[in-house]
Amino acid sequence: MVDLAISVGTTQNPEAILFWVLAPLTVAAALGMLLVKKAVHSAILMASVMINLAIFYIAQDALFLGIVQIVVYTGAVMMLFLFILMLVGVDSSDSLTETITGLRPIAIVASVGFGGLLISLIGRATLGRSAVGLSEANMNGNVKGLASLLFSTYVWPFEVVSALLITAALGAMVLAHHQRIQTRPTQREMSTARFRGESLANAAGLPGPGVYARHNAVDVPALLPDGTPAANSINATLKARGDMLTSGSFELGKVDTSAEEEK
Amino acid sequence: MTTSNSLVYLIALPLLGATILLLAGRRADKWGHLLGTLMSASSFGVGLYQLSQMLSRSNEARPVTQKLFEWISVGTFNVDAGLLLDQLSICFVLLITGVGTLIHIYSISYMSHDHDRRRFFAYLNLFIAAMLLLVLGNSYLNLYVGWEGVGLASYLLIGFWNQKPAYATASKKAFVMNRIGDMGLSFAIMIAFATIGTVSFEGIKEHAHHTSTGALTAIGIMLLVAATGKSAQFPLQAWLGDAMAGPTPVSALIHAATMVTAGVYLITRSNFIFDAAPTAQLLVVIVGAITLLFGALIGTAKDDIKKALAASTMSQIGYMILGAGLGPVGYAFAIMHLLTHGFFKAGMFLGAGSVMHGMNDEVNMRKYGALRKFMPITFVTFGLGYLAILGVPPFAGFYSKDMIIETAFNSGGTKGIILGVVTLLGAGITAFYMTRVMILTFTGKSRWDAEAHPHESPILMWLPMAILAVGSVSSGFLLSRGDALVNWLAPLFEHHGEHEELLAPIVVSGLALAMVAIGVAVAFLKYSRQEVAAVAPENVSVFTKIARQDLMQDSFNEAVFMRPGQLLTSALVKTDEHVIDGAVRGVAQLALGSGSVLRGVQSGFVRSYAALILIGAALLIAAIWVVI
Amino acid sequence: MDAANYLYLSALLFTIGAVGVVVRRNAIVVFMCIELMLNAANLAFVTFSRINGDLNGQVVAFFTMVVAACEVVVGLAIIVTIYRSRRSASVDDASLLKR
Amino acid sequence: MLNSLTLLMALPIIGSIVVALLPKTKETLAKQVALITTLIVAGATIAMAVNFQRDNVDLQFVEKYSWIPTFGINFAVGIDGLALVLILMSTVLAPIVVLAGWNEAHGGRWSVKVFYILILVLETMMIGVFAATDVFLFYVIFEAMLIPVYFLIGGYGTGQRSAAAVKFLIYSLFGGLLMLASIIGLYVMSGAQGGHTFDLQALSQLEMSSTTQNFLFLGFFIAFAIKAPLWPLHTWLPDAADSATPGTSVLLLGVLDKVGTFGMIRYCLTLFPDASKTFTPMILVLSVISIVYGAFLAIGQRDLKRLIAFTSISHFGFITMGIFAMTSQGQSGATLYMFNHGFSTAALFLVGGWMISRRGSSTIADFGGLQRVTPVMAWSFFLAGMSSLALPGMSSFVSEFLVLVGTFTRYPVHAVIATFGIVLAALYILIPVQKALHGPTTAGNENLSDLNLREKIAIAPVIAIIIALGFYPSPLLKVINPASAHVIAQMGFTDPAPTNGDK
Repeated sequence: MVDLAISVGTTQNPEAILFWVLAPLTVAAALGMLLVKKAVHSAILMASVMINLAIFYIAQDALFLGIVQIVVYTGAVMMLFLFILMLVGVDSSDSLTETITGLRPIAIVASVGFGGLLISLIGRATLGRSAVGLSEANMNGNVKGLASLLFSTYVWPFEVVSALLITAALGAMVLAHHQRIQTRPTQREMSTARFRGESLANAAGLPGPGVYARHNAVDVPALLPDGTPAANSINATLKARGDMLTSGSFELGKVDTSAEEEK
Repeated sequence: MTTSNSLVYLIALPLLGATILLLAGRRADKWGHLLGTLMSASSFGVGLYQLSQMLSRSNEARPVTQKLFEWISVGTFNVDAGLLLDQLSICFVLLITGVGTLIHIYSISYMSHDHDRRRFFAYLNLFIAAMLLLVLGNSYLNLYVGWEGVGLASYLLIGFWNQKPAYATASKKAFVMNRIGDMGLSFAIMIAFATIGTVSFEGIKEHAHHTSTGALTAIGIMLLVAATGKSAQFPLQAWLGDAMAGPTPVSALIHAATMVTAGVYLITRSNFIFDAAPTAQLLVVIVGAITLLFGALIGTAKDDIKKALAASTMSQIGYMILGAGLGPVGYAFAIMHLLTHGFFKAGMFLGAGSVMHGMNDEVNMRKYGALRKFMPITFVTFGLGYLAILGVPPFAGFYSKDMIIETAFNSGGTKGIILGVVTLLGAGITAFYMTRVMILTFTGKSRWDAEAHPHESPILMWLPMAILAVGSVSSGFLLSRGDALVNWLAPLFEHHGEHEELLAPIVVSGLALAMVAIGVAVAFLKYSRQEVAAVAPENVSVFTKIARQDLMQDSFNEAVFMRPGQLLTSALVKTDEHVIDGAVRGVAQLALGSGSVLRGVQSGFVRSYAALILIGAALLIAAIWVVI
Repeated sequence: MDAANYLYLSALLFTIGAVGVVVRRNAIVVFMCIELMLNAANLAFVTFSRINGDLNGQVVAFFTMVVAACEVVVGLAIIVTIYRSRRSASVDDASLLKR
Repeated sequence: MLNSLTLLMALPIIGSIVVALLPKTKETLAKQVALITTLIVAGATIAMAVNFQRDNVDLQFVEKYSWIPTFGINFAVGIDGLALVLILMSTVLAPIVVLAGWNEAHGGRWSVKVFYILILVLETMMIGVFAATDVFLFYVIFEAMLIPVYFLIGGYGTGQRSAAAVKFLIYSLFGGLLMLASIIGLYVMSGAQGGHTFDLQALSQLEMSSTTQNFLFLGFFIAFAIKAPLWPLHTWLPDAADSATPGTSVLLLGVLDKVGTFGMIRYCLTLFPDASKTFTPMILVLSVISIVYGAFLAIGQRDLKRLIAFTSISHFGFITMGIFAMTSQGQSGATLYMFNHGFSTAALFLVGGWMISRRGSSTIADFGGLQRVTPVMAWSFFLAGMSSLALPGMSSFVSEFLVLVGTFTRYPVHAVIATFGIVLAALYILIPVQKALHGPTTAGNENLSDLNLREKIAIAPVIAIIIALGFYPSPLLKVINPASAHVIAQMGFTDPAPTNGDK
């Protein structure tokens, strides 16, 4: 599989085909990442951009980097992103409406200017230069070539970067660690709070969410005897995220099929 | 030229007196007036000594100089603190110190009730010193020091009772108007230095005959401006009337006998310039002629005895200036009139002071009347001065004024006739208003306020008046006997060819006397035959109203100089505050404003910072794009 | 094929990433856009390596990857912390730089 | 006494260290130390003046120590007649200011001791700025002088003191930075012509194109015109003088502002003779405007301190006019004017300050009839005013007249317009004199106390100097003349000969 990719990528014409097929896809995925509403979708598109890039690396005789790209980026980093996305959930920041006046046009004008100038600059800088190619450098294999550089010329940066990596890992742990400010309430205290509190409304425990025969979900509030939705039957986190459906849409005879499609 | 070491004492003695009196303060209250009088008298003594020395020498050797020290010396501008006493200055020295001493004596009594008599004597001594410096300085710059010195003394003395705001204003007005004249003197000195290269009398006289007429005319005109300021001549005459705010002895000494005649001295002293600059000389004559009528007309309407006398002074100095403007023939007569005027006008002022002294400082002549019986000595001395100013033979004015009228007639051509007529007319008006003063004050019925108790003044006051009256009677005769003064001064002036005589002296005298007679007669008819109102009547002719307001001179100054000046000042103050400083503050506001605008960029939103970074990166790329 | 095409692609991706950083409000998406920019840079490095015929460019790209990984780890931890206290992952809510 | 400028500069610093070491509570002792120090410095300066060779146009008492060798910067000092006169003025004024403003430091933001430390440090700089012969040293002191003055105004002044101090500082810094640019320009030019240097003598030999010269000249000139201050760069002065204590105002207007006019002669004329000639017409017009404008503004002021400040603007116009008239009379007159103005402004500010502190108001209209209540104070103010309006017999007359005569021989029109300033001077002095001293004694002024012995001792020498120099200015002129003749000769000018000497 890898060998095939190499053989396809390194030949002259096949590389062009590869490039002209994958490059538009990559750009499209990158643009999509900007334009889609949901962060999860962005993450998926991002992963695809990364895979494409890995292929480009391999096509350009950077086998090791290509593999690392897939393993580290697509495998580890993107999974981390997805994990955090799941943890944080969806919120208003997913909306694409701009809240800072005038920022979007400024961004577009500036980016068009920036991109245009950069591309034209690259054009001027590289015009008429042909690539040397890495066949000579990769004589002993790409990994060996990289290793000999890494552990000779770049050994000091390598050590520093490794220290950085460890520091980052520690830092992430410190940041993510949640320290309690108060001691965890004991069962007794919770019980006291429930029965000696100002009202006895919740003495019997909070109501469960509205789990209906037609729809089995924890994000739909239960209905109180008078037919109004019980807001406190929903998990606080879901409420905070705004991931709540109205129970009214499940009334008999008014089956909302959109809920089905949502799933 | 003879040198002397004693000239400086003339000035030093009164200056020392002034310094001691001012520094000693209240401690000198008891003896201050005596010291002041002594200093003035000793200066007079030195003057007499100098005169005797001078008489003992031949004509050419008479001028005496003394170099005190090198005053200002920069490059070619060299002025020594040097004194020059010649035939001209000795006249002034004796007049100043002589009349000055008499007035010191008079003031001892006149000011005896004043809390600040010592200060008054200090100022008087200061004035004497400055005035002596004026007439003794051997260069225009030395003269200038004295010139402004007398201005300062005059300012201090007019404002002696400056707790009254009007008096303080009068003193300020006098100083400022004098400064305008002084500016003319500085211009004259500057032009003289730039064109001739020296500012001493001697140096300029030496070079005058080969200096261009244009330059000399310019110098002459500027000297005339100076003279108009100091001598209250048209158009800088307005301050003199107000200057009567000062104590009466001051009016007698400074504003009648000495300081105001400094302009005549200046023109006479600068004879070498004016002789060579006919245009300037003509202007001098014109100014003199205008002022002599101007002053006389004001004099006819004044009810304030001192202001009437002040107007008369203005008019008489007009005669002198006119005389001095007539060139070599006129200088001596101008000086002669100056000296005789010094006697009779000082005498009359002292008389007026004596009247005021007896009348609770009342100055309105309409509230006098019939004082002859109560103040016989004052009446006699004043009357002698009156006869002198009228030019009745053989009193002093007859000799001096008639000479000027005669010279005016004989100055040739239409100019001579015009000037002659003007001077004759002036003589007639003078007769009218002086007779008016006499009648209102001394004759007729009494119109006093109830609390007035007229009485004759003490001997210390009437003695100087009497001495001056003697001068009023005899000085003209003595000075003109055998052309004494003319011959005495002759060496100083260029010799002149004889003019054709338009009118014989006897004819001129006849005409003048006729004019005087008419003036006196009209005054008699108007004031002696009918009752004089104690309050000035309001239903008078427009002419009288204008004359009462000093011929609108103050309104004119106010409208033409003061108001626009005030407007300009306040406009400039606003300009400075809002335009110039506004521009400065504008720059500060600009910095603050641009700061607060740029602060908006720091919104705190990460994404706007990111946008800025993007823009920055784009600009950077653009810069690279442009460079490579 | 001209290796410069990769550079153009890299520039394009970089620009898209930059726009994303500016216009998206979700901190995680912003982060992903930063990653995109880093990756675009990596592509350029790799391409340079090919053009120059030595492996230095690849080494730099390798280091970039490591640093990017560190950045992601710390960055995501920060996002989690912020989310925990503010219940939002919008970068606009965290305008503490000003107030 | 050793004739060393460095030692002279060190003396006040030593004094300030002594003051600094005193405990904060011993206020009187601090004042005494400051007074004694300034008196010693004044004495030392007079001794130097006696040893000064009057006819020698070269710099005297020259000292030179290497300071920053990398850039060829030396601590180089030396004085000619011009600098000597100004140093003399500064050091004589310093003890007078200390004595006159004995209680000025109370009520300030910091302690009394700090006030005197600032004054003494300022005195060192005042000597240094006139004595420096290294352009860089001059610049450093020129700018450093702002610091003590800033604190003196901002810390011990009245009213809007902080705002005034900031305005003063920024205005001066702006000019100073323009000058710094020019100095760097000179340094670079010197590098191209035989070695980098900041030495004034060496720099004056530089060959420059006229454009370069004009730009460098402007950098210096604007800095000096702000300091001097010349219309229209004057607006900081009234504010600063209004807020500063009288003593500070004396040092500010009397000494610091002289650095501007001194700099015009020493740096503008010496370093850029051609550019000076190019700009002379413009500068003369500005000077004449300053004279008349300052006078009008003074007439229009209601506040005594601001009035005095505006009279100074008018006087500085005269000084600048004299400098650029390029005649020996103008030049000597201007230098003498600098000296005399120091004393006449000192007299005005000190007496004015006493009046204000007694009355508790600086509005002229609040005074009235002081002559009856406080005769000595009134007389002092009157004499100071007479000196300001250049009454003959006062020292300022000699200098003002020399400036006018010197200007007239070359630029008659300017001189004529400037002469109108003397009439305006009469107004701007006599109006406050009339309002404050004359007239009936108004409410609030009845119980003012006259000058006490300390104040009399402080003002007496000032008035004595004013009058003495009015009658006998020769000693100073003899020191000034060679220096100004040297400047005129360097510029390639000769006094205009009498024009109409021949018919």
